[in-house]
Amino acid sequence: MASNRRATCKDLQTHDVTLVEAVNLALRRALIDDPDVVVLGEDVGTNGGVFRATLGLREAFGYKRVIDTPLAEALIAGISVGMASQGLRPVAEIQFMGFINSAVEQMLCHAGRLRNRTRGRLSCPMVLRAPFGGGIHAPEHHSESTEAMFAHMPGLRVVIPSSPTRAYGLLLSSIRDPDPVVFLEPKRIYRLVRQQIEDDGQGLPLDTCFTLRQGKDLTLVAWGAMIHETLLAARELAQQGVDAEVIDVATISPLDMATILRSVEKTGRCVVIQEAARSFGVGSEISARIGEEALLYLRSPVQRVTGYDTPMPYPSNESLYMPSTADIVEAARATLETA
Amino acid sequence: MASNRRATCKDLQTHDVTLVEAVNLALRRALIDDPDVVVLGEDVGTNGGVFRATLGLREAFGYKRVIDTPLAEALIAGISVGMASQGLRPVAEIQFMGFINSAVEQMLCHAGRLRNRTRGRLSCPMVLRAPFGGGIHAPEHHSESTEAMFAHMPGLRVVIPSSPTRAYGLLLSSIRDPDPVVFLEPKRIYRLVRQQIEDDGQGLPLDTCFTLRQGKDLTLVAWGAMIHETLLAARELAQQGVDAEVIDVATISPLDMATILRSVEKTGRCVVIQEAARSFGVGSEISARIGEEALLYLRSPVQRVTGYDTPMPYPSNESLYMPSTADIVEAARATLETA
Amino acid sequence: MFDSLDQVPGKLGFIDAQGNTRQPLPAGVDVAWLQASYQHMVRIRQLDKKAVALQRTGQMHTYPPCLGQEAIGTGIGLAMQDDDILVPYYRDQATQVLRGVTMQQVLQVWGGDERGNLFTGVAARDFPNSVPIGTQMSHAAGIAAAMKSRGVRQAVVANCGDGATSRGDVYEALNLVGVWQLPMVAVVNNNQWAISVPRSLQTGTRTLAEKALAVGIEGLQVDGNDVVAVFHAVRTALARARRGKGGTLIEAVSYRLSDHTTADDATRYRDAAEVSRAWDYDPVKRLQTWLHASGHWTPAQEQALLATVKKEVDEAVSAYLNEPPQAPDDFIAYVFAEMTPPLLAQRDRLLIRLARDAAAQGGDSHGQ
Amino acid sequence: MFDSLDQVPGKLGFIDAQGNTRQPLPAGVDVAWLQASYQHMVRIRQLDKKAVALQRTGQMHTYPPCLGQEAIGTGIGLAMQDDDILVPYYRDQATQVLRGVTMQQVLQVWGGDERGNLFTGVAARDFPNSVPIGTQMSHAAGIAAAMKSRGVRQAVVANCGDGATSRGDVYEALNLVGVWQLPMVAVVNNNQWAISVPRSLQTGTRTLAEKALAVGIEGLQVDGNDVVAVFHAVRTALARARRGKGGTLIEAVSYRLSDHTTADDATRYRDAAEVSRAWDYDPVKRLQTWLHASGHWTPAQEQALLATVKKEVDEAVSAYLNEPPQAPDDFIAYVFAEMTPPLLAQRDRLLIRLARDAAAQGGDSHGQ
Ligand SMILES: Cc1ncc(C[n+]2csc(CCOP(=O)(O)OP(=O)(O)O)c2C)c(N)n1
Ligand SMILES: Cc1ncc(C[n+]2csc(CCOP(=O)(O)OP(=O)(O)O)c2C)c(N)n1
Ligand SMILES: [Mg+2]
Ligand SMILES: [Mg+2]
Repeated sequence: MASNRRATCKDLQTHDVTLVEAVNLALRRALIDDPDVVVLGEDVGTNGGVFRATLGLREAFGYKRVIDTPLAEALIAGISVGMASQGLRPVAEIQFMGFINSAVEQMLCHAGRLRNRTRGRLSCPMVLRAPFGGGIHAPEHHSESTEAMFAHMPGLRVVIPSSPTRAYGLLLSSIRDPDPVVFLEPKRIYRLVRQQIEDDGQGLPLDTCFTLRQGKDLTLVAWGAMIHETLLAARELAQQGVDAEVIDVATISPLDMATILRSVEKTGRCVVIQEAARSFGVGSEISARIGEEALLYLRSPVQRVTGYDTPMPYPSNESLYMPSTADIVEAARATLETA
Repeated sequence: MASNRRATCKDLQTHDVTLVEAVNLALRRALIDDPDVVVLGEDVGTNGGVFRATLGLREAFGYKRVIDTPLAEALIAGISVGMASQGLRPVAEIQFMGFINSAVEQMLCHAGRLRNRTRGRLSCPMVLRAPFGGGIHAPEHHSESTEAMFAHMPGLRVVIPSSPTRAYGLLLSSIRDPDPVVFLEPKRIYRLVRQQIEDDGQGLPLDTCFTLRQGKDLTLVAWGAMIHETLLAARELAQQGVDAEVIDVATISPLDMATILRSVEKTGRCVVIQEAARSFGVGSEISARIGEEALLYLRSPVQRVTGYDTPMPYPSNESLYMPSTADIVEAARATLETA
Repeated sequence: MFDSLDQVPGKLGFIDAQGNTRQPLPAGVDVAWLQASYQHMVRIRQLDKKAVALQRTGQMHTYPPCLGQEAIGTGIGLAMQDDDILVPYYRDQATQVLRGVTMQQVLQVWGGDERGNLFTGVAARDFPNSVPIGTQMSHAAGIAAAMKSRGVRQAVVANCGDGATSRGDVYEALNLVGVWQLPMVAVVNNNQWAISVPRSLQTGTRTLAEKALAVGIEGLQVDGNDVVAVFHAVRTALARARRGKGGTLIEAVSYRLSDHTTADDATRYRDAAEVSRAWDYDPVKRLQTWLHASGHWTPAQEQALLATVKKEVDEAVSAYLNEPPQAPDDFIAYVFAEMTPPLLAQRDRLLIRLARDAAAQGGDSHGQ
Repeated sequence: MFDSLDQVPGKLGFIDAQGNTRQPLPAGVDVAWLQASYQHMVRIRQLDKKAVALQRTGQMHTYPPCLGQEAIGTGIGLAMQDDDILVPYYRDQATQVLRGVTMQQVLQVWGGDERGNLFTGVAARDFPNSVPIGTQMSHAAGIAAAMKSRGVRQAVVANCGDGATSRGDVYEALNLVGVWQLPMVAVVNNNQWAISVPRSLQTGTRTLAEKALAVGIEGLQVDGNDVVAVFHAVRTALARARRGKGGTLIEAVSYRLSDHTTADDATRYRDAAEVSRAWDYDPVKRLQTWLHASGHWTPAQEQALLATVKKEVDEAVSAYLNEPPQAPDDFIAYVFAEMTPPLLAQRDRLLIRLARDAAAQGGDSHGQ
């Protein structure tokens, strides 16, 4: 049982973990290291979360630190603001991103503003975690990608890991960050791969993209689960003799454009990949910024590979909606063919 | 008293009205023309709305059609969905856009999805009106511009008038539209100018931008209250010998890019002006789309003149936040100097 | 109304867990009625079982069984008039089928096909079930407001679970029912659990029915495993609502005998002993016992019923499995009444993608 | 608790509108206490009046007066201990000033300057007032949860208006107080109006206090114009909360004697007669009458008080008016603990703009 891992964590053991297990490991590490950390949400206790992200935490850390809340997302966000203002470090789980919407008011009006409103007197070091994205044949409202909504809210960080290692490091940094973080977990790749993680409590920076693959011919920019298809596309392009650079944005907001611009200045071509609805998404910001700041380097229009301006279909048609590796390859080839 | 106007409306009298009065006129026209239209919200009855947009409607149309709701925005949106599903045409007012956030869940999860979810069996012809934007020295949360959040939601139209005439025509079309519309009213210019409006019940199309000024040197794209500064900037540029085209986006979503692209293909230069926080806003979508679809026409990077990635400051500093005419002129000149 | 505790009496019940009659059956409830109820509950239980089996065999996606709650849905469905409107939650299979939603449609929804919501006939204006917990209650209030404003003698039934009562929007909607005196009956399916969270961790009140006191409407608690009690309470409340006397909150006390959904494993968080005790209160069994004991149900009838029901469900399953797929662009076509220019462009893009992928399938695939 | 109507008795009151003592004053309430309360209420009324005057003369932005509600704020402020935490709404000037928020800060907030929220001392961890109605109640619940989890003997007071009770988040927060037995006292300032919407259109319940029944906490209604009643109820509830016995909902019945805010014109929607009747219940007047009648307040004392108060408020006003402006980039500097690269770039941009506009001001302005 996972609850026995506590001792082993202390010994800096290396763990062979999936992304969701890395989340669990980071939560465990944070709970050990900082007595002010509390984990809360629907079903996070005995059940260990519907995806088991909080598995074993209740047994290891007790009822006071791993808290099942009533079924009320606005409340979960609101009490987190209250707790955080008094020095606790709440890490709240929203069961699926499709149910985050009643928490929008608290995040926009309070979490992101408490420090500014009080000119630094009070602050809001909370994390709102939610699994997001489609592709697992879940029911309606269980497959949303509305990261753009939160990215547009001043005072919030929006962080999205795309591998076990980054999940561990980014979540630890998010919990330690003095300001609120919306931490979105790509559930489609929750169990896709395993990585070796040394549980050393080392965080990863929240102000930088990660370049996952160097390349000179074009830049592929993605985040979350789409990193998977993007890397597959890069591999396929390599077979076709095209050398793609792959950038994992990771921290969506505030956005590290420097890394992206450096890459595009080198390659002159860029495809941005997002699962979310096409219009007014995060990809538009990235594309706009490239157009504004690297226009003269662009040898071809930035392409976006995205979902559709529709609700995510019920599962029997969700694959029609999801951007595929083939779509990315096709867009990449299109950018290569122009100019 | 406004309640006496009912008869005169029928005579197609011409009214000399401000933007907020045009809203009132359109509501009145819709209430007269269609017995299924109901107006609801906080203080819309006896008080006529805090901005008087619903002035006199209670007296003219009675308690059943002009309804004061309890203080609950999620409820206002939710009952509108229910009413609309049964063939009523609710036109709901959110008192200020800063208080729209608890209605986000209903708009995203239900209003924008009911038709799609039921494959057309049920639909949601509702309008959610809200005054938005800053510059009137209102308290915190009374000056927000979060149109991007709604523009990203599939199944919703987002419509923003910038003059009395367009307020009248666009609101009528929004009310008659078979699908949900978020109708945002730029309160800073609620009473800025008067226009002659013939109360002929004529709607304006919801699928097109409006070109307010023809020009050949550069394209200025804006919406809502910023149209005011944008037109001033165009005039100032004209004095400097620069001929700016001014486009009022009006319907933010779905976006009519054709008009914008045609203009940019002509001018080769573009400045997009938005009051909202800079990153992940509507302007980013427009800039991205220009970069994607008109790259070869661009003689200079698209510039965005925007608010800051901060909460709107309390009123004593709000002017620091607001984009000014000078900012637009400066950005326009910058686009002219490049390339 | 607040003065009287009568609104929240001890649980209303007519037929107890042992199949005994606790009090005279209400008007309209006779042997034929009880037989019909029983038959419907058996039918729904069979559908439910089959749905779980379909999921287990990869022929359906996540499914939320209504095992143990059949009496609630059946009682509601039998109490409603055709022109009332149902705003269901996701365990209202029993009510929906009584309202004319086909079993095939029930399966289709959980099989991930929006066409399952294309209800016809009596259900033509009923809502599909709502996934975001609690959000449906204000739709129901809006529908009730529309009825009131049109002066028609109709009412709405809106359902939710015990966990849902923690959501503010449920309170907001019920509060509106109270202040506007809307013709709405809210039925809280108290099955004791919200996934892994027990009822006792949702609220500090003794009952959920007493939440009616906070919104100025009638509230009562019924034995949710007694179809007669549910029927009687809902019918009475609906009649009251239609007469313009306002809304009612009915707490139907029951138990979720299944996992939360097929994606859940309830053994992680609740005692087998608790579940097996709950089976003693099985709503189907008690009605069967009553019918048997009173000589109105024979083993032959039971066998015939099982055969009919099996056939009905099997037919629904085969219709479900053989339904031709939706047009690929259906997910784009219904977003607006008419496809907008951006959506038209996106549909074209979709069709090109599909052609590309089909071609690639023919040759050497590089799709996902 | 649901069994007993004692939780929602007739309004608790000690000193009635005529200044008569209705029942023996509670422990701790003596002449000195009453004099101090009276003085504070007079002080706040003067501040309030001045704030409205500042707004009328263009020296302040929209302001929400607390005219008529001074007894609520004063009673709460006197009942709280230093280490309790206040989560106010926007008419809690009286409580805030008792907690050490300066009058200047009160003016600063409504003058549109965030520095007004830089509370120090006892108020250092109090929340600023919350503009989005109702949202503060869950902050308060979170603070109370933090206290409970740390095992400290502290409690939270959270306030809202009658209109706010229609918001779902208020219900959600109070429900949590009930189920987690949190040390929180919620005071509903029932001033009968939510802008133009009367209390009767917010909810169908007879009292707002009875909403406590829906969340399993204590609820009582007090005469909100009787500072003794408010004090006693809040003190008792806080003591109970600190002892781990859970939360309380107190409905303080009062009346909004002013317009909703300086941006409102209440004559549009309510009768002058109603307002003038409400003045008969003026909380300040009744205490003055009591003190006079009992020989504990002389005209000389009154004059001296008015002079002191005037001086105090005038000093606050002049401090407010003479406060140097914030640094222009303050609105960027405090968004995050450290300015992020995008914000640093935006600050640079701001400073360049300002320099440009200053230059243009010098020459021929083309600013806005
Ligand atoms: C707003 C929202 N939050 C979370 C969920 C995930 N979820 C689905 S069912 C459920 C529990 C619901 O419990 P209850 O209301 O008691 O109904 P039951 O499933 O027990 O019938 C949860 C938390 C959801 N669907 N919607
Ligand atoms: C969520 C939200 N909706 C609307 C408003 C606008 N508004 C400000 S005060 C008010 C009325 C509040 O009434 P009540 O709760 O009774 O408090 P009071 O002002 O009477 O003290 C409204 C509707 C707001 N501030 N927040
Ligand atoms: Mg339940
Ligand atoms: Mg009030």
